[in-house]
Amino acid sequence: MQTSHYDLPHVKNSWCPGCGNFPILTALKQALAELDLPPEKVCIVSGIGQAAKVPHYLKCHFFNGLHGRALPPATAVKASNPGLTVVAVGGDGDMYSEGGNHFIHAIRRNPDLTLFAHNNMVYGLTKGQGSPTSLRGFVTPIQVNGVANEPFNPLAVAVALDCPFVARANAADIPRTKEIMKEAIRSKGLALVDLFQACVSFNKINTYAWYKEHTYYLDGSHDPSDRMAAFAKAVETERYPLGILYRKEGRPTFEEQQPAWKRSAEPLYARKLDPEKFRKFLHSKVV
Amino acid sequence: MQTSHYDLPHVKNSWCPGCGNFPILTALKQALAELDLPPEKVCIVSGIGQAAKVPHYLKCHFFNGLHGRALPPATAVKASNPGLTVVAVGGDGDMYSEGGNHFIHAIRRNPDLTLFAHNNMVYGLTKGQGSPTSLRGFVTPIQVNGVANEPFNPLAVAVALDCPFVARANAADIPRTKEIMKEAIRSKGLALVDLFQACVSFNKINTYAWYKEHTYYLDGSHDPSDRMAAFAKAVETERYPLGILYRKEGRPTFEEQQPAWKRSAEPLYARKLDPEKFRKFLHSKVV
Amino acid sequence: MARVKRAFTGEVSVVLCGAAGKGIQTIEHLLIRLLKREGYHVYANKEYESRVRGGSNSTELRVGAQRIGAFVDRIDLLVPLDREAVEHVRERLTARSVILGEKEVLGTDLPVVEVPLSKLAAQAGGAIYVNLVALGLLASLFGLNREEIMVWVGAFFERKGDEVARRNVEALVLGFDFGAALAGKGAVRIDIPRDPTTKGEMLLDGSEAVAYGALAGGCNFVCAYPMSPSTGVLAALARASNDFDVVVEQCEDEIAVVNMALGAWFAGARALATTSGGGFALMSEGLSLAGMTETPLVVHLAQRPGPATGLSTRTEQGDLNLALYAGHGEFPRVLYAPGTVEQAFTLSRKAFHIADAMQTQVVVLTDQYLVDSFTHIPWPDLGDGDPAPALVRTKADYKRYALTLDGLSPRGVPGFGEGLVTADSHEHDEEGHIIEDRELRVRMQDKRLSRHRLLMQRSVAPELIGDPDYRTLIVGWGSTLPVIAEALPLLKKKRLAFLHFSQVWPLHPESGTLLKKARRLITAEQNSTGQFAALLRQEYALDFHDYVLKYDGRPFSVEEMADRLEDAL
Amino acid sequence: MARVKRAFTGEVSVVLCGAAGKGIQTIEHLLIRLLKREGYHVYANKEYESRVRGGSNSTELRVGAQRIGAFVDRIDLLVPLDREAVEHVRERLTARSVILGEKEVLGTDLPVVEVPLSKLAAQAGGAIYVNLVALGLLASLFGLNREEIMVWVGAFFERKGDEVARRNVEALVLGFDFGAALAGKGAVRIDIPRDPTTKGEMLLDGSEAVAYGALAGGCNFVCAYPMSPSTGVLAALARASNDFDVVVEQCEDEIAVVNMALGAWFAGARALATTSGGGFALMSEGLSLAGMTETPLVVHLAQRPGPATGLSTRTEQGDLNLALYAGHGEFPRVLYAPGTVEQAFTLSRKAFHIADAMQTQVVVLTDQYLVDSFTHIPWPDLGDGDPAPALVRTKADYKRYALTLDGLSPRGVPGFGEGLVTADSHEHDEEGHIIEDRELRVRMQDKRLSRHRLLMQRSVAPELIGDPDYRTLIVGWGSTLPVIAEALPLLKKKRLAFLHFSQVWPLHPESGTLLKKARRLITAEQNSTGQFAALLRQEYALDFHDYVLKYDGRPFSVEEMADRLEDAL
Ligand SMILES: Cc1ncc(C[n+]2csc(CCOP(=O)(O)OP(=O)(O)O)c2C)c(N)n1
Ligand SMILES: Cc1ncc(C[n+]2csc(CCOP(=O)(O)OP(=O)(O)O)c2C)c(N)n1
Ligand code: SF4
Ligand code: SF4
Ligand SMILES: [Mg+2]
Ligand SMILES: [Mg+2]
Repeated sequence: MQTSHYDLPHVKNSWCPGCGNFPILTALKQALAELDLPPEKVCIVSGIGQAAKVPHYLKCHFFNGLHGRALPPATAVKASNPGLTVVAVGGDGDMYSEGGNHFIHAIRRNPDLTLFAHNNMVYGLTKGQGSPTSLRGFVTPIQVNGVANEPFNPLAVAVALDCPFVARANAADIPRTKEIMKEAIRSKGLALVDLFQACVSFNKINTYAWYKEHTYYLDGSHDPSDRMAAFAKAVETERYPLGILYRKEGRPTFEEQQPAWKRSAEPLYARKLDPEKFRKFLHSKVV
Repeated sequence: MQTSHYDLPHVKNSWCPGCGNFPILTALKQALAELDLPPEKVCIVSGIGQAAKVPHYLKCHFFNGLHGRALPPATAVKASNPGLTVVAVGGDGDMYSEGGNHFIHAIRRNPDLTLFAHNNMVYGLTKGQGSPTSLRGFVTPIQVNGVANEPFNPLAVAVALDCPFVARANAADIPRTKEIMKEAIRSKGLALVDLFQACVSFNKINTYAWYKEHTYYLDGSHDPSDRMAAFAKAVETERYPLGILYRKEGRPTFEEQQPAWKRSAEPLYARKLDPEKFRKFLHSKVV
Repeated sequence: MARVKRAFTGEVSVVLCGAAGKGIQTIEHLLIRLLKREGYHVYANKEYESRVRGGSNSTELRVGAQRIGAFVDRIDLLVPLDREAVEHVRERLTARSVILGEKEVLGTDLPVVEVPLSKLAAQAGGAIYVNLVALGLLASLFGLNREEIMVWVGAFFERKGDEVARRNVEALVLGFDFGAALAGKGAVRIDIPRDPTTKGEMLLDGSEAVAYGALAGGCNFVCAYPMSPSTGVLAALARASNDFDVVVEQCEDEIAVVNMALGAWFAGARALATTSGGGFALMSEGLSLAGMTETPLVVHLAQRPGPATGLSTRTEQGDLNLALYAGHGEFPRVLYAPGTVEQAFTLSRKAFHIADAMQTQVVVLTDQYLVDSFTHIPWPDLGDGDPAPALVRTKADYKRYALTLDGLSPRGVPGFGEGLVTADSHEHDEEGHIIEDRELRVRMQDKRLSRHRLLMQRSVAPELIGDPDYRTLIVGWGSTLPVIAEALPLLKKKRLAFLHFSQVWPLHPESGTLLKKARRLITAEQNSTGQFAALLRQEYALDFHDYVLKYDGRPFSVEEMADRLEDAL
Repeated sequence: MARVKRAFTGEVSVVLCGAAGKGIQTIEHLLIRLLKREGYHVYANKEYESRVRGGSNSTELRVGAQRIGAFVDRIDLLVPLDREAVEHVRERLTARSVILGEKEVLGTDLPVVEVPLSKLAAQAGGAIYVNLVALGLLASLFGLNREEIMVWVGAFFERKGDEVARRNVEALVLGFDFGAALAGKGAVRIDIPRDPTTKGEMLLDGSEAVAYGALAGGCNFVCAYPMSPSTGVLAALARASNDFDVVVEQCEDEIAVVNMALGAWFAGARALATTSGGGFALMSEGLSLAGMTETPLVVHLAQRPGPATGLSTRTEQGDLNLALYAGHGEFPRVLYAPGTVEQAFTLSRKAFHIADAMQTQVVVLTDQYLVDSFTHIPWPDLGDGDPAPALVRTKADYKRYALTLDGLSPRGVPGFGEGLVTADSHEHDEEGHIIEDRELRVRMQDKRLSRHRLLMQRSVAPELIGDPDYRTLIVGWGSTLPVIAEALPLLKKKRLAFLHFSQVWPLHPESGTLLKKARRLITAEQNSTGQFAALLRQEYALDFHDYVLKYDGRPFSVEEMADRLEDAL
């Protein structure tokens, strides 16, 4: 499939020129195209923020809901129609701050969806406040003495919760980001990809150059099925490892454990109550 | 100090006879007594649930707020008056489900308070639904086919977020639970103690006997300052380790990083705006 | 107090009282079934503390020859199971009340018709059988057939093993025979005509009625976070989920609940969220999202006394304003407030059809009193005539927010047709993409608001009970329907009527005329400020002459309602 | 269109327009200061898209001889900085408008007074200096002193380094000299009397006014989650936090915010939470907790158009109902709705005193229009006469919820005195322990509700503007005060007045009389349903004759207000 299949030429893009969201958009279109997933098969669910605007710039079904609340509707979309490829997209504030509770419980629930968190270590859309992943000391109009809280470590938490797919990408590297995305989408269960992304307007510390300098790719010596090794990688912060940190086979998904999907593969919209069965059921209340 | 200092004889206790909350209450009174913390120095902040009723049965200041919301007010109490010993108390549903977002962000923020989570692997007050720590397969009136979600692992998540004190206790063992509680209260920064607690009314699986059988105490061979070792212990589930899994020295607390506490130790209630300084400040707006 | 010889004809109120864990629920469960099979009309309601064991809880069973739906203070027969029980209900006892039990155990100064409950229980195998002894006692007083109930109760306990079943039946028989002897002596006589139609009716509590009404409306997805008194609905749907392929999830919090339910509707499921006041408050932002995205949604809101945790197992009608205005910005919504278990079924079913057809959110407002009301209802309308889901198969050029004449954009779902389906939380264009344009904003807001008129046209009219030529009108909504209806004839007042609203928003177009016709308006509500009266004042610029309000967490009884209305008249 | 020779006397409206990132804010920032120093009255307001770069944003500066607080559509002088700018504001241009700029760059068919902005900028060092050229141009048209402003602007840019400062001053001078030449030619002449009192006034935007008012009220704790347009208040307090020892925290979400603020008040701090509609909706449950625990609380709610994400950088008055009814159950609250930057200061200060004295929650309702209003205000009342915090030193037998005659239990805080201080979310006894008792429940609820009357007594009276002998009364609330006040004299109608409410709940006791005196009531609100009118209908059972509503996200202008009112009269 061509990446142009996903273009929406009539929609004006409102990201800043040079924003690190552009390479993510490109990589995502490439990943979908290479996986031969047409727009009609893909549903993006997002929250609010710069990252969360992705579905306005990529042709697909979408549910662009509330700040922080992408994962519950994404889970529901998948559980209502498992035939769709469901992708949840949001920023670091969206997914890890306002949406933090859904993040940890979605991992427990394990719906078969992919979560792309655009991690620019700042609040972009609201103009430069600290985010849960901002590094200590990052000065902003709110954190006037620098960020004082420990950065949230999404990968370590995901490994702690035995998330079946945990990865990090540097968005500026489109080809390798695309490959990680493809793996994530293919993987069964909840797949988390934390995407390092430059915000050229509000983050003058964690720039394209910074991300490049402070990351390295995991090589064959890392065994992603080893949870302890994955955790060790997840807590590295001098240079952040890129690639697939953790993979766990065999965790059942949310949908497949629901009786509704054990007996039929028909999307819920196509199902109807069996009136005879229901009448019989009500008759059992005539005691 | 005598433990009877904390008694509230005129308040009727509404826990079920035999409930695992009783030994926790006893251990907590003992811990406070041995630490010589009089009721006037202690503020318990709790949510809603059986566990969260603790401050109604232990004499102290208290803020018994909303289900899931103990940690934000607890943080605020400490930040408004660091002279108080602040303890946050709640059940597994309270702290890890409704309160999950506050749980992870409180660890990032690191106020100097102690968090006791009464983990009975069930919703007690609301009569027996699955909780985030319920084991797979646990059958309830809601989880009619058994709990399908992966249990939340509070200790692994706390280690992943570098929480300065992470422990587990088996509440039925009052003397050792009390010792862990004392360590937790003494420890600087956020101290998490997950307390295995029997619910005799709604959890017929994870009984007193079960907790005893499925736990063991960490011994001197475990080094709590070793984060990897702590993580390895935190993810053990065949038999659950008891004791202090992780300790991290040196993380600054939330309060001590606030300028308000750098210059003065006076509680906020005793402070006043300096009218002259404020006038001067406003004069700087006459530009 | 109480002479001991008492005869009850027409109707009797039986109250069982004791600590949580004493087995009162089992008596209620079995007795109500046995009485209904026998042709009695039965209505049961319980009140309980927010604790699992201990305390004092009670259940009232009203048994009569006609349909009953309301709670009375009056106790005709009291079966107290422990020492605290008599005190707990003491103010409801009258000179006509009969207490059945052991004077010594109860330690009361009131006259007691001696029934050696604990001795008989011991005889059957232990103290835990006391509830079956009580059941047998009552069964014989109601003239049930000894052999039939032995078989029936035996069958009920079968799954607990032969030994347990045997002992329970033995306790039942011991109680029964003692009761027969009492009746023989004429100590208590119950003489109520039977009505064979009860046998064919369904026995439901309010929670089940909401749940099964939802199923009838096509509900195939339920998500919730447990919260009294709303959890019963979730449990009822969970029990039915294997049979009807309902996706069930207990979420991490109520915010997840509302957003998950919206995602489900968006993808073509028909989802129900069930909660109580605190949880509903947490859903506020999500309701606003439903409004902006024009996603259907059904929420069951079971009210209990607030603010905050309040009295978590008690009843109130205190969340009307919350349900009316929750969420930021302005958008239409529908609020149903069923008055009976039967209406709980019907309106929950209807909620799904209206939500679907009108792409709107519908809240079904009940309360602890209604969800814990337990009675039999006639075979309901199953909505076989209801339209099929209003989903369109999308074409390639599909626009989710197309501006149409009637303000309803045809609703597609992802995967059904060739088109792309969108939902957007920002102000958006017809395709669902973000806009800043002022004119389009106004058109979109007008489109959303225009739904209000359509919803008014499809609203449920209020029900008028009493003199159609009224001068004084009592106004009520939701679960107080049966109690006001029963109190009405007790008021010795001419030209009096009662107007009951089972849809409280939007108000049916006739409401204003009906209200304005009255010279005197009195509202009767289970809250402390008269929220529904305020809504009517706002809509029709009218004044209320009196407010009959109750907010102690206990339901209005027929007697209290009659007294309070009498004062207000 | 536009002849080019134009003289402005009395008042002029200057509009700067261009993409985000073009430096319009710098011009606004500097020009408003320079003009105020000169003795001009200045009022600025901006409108912008929800994006960080690009798009079309504009700022209006109104400069006059008297206090100004309202937005006008009319553009007298337009300085468009890019090609899109003219189109963006085109409908606001009249035959009297003067466009200053480069016809070629702008590509417009409208007459333009040629100013080689980009050439001069290039001369100064590059395109980025275009804003300083524009500043210089305007400064000269307003007759400012060349040397003074050179020094002042130089000082302003000093911290950016000598080179930058030098180039900026150069650009300023180039613009200034070009402007002087233009003025010399008589192309544009501005002739507005000066008023030396402006010099001594404070220059604030609405956000700062709320923040500093809070400080004046003793605020020493602020927590929030960023959300436009409420974040400015958080930022202003964060900037002041080092000087005034304010505890500042950006929370994980708005639920944490409200609960943290309550914990802070409980422990004796004076906390402010600041948010917008969506965040406020999330706080609903917490507001109910504040009600039940009788914990003071101050929330700033900066409104923007909903539902859901809506238009996130625009303005609306759509959250009144939400603020009135958020939270389950029933409890008192106070809602202020400042009409001006000055009132934003005063009422935020007052909010803290009322919250503290009355143990209640107070919401300060602003909107994007007000928080982005930038003007100078007279030296405010700093509340030196305000009472000290109403905290008591507790005794050993202290009871937090003691039942008292006036319904206010003396408030203690942990650690101040010997007593134990409690807060409980359940219904509770005087000590704050859980109860189930019905009578105590009613006493406690009555105690909480009784506060409403006290709050009414201390409410701010509405302000009447216009003919005190009115027959027609225009009603407004919040930020529309200046625009309605300015439109009023433009209406050629006798016996007309305007009643402005800066406290919208509880309503001041005189409100009913003032409203009922009118023969004709017209509401003017920035929302789509007339929420405030509905509240007045409900309270006073009265009818409104017309609704002037606007909900396109843009503020009412004086002209539009006058036109729409004219139609309604
Ligand atoms: C309930 C709620 N709170 C706050 C906001 C305001 N808000 C919008 S986006 C955002 C954060 C943006 O940061 P991030 O999620 O990291 O996304 P980015 O813009 O950096 O991609 C916030 C706080 C909101 N829309 N809703
Ligand atoms: C917002 C909200 N949702 C739901 C509830 C109902 N509720 C009260 S306690 C509780 C859970 C109890 O379980 P847990 O926290 O594990 O405490 P336990 O009773 O087991 O000690 C729930 C769901 C509530 N009070 N508030
Ligand atoms: S503000 Fe930052 S994240 Fe947002 S579009 Fe601009 S560069 Fe990208
Ligand atoms: S229900 Fe369980 S947790 Fe609650 S009091 Fe009873 S035994 Fe304890
Ligand atoms: Mg971000
Ligand atoms: Mg629990």
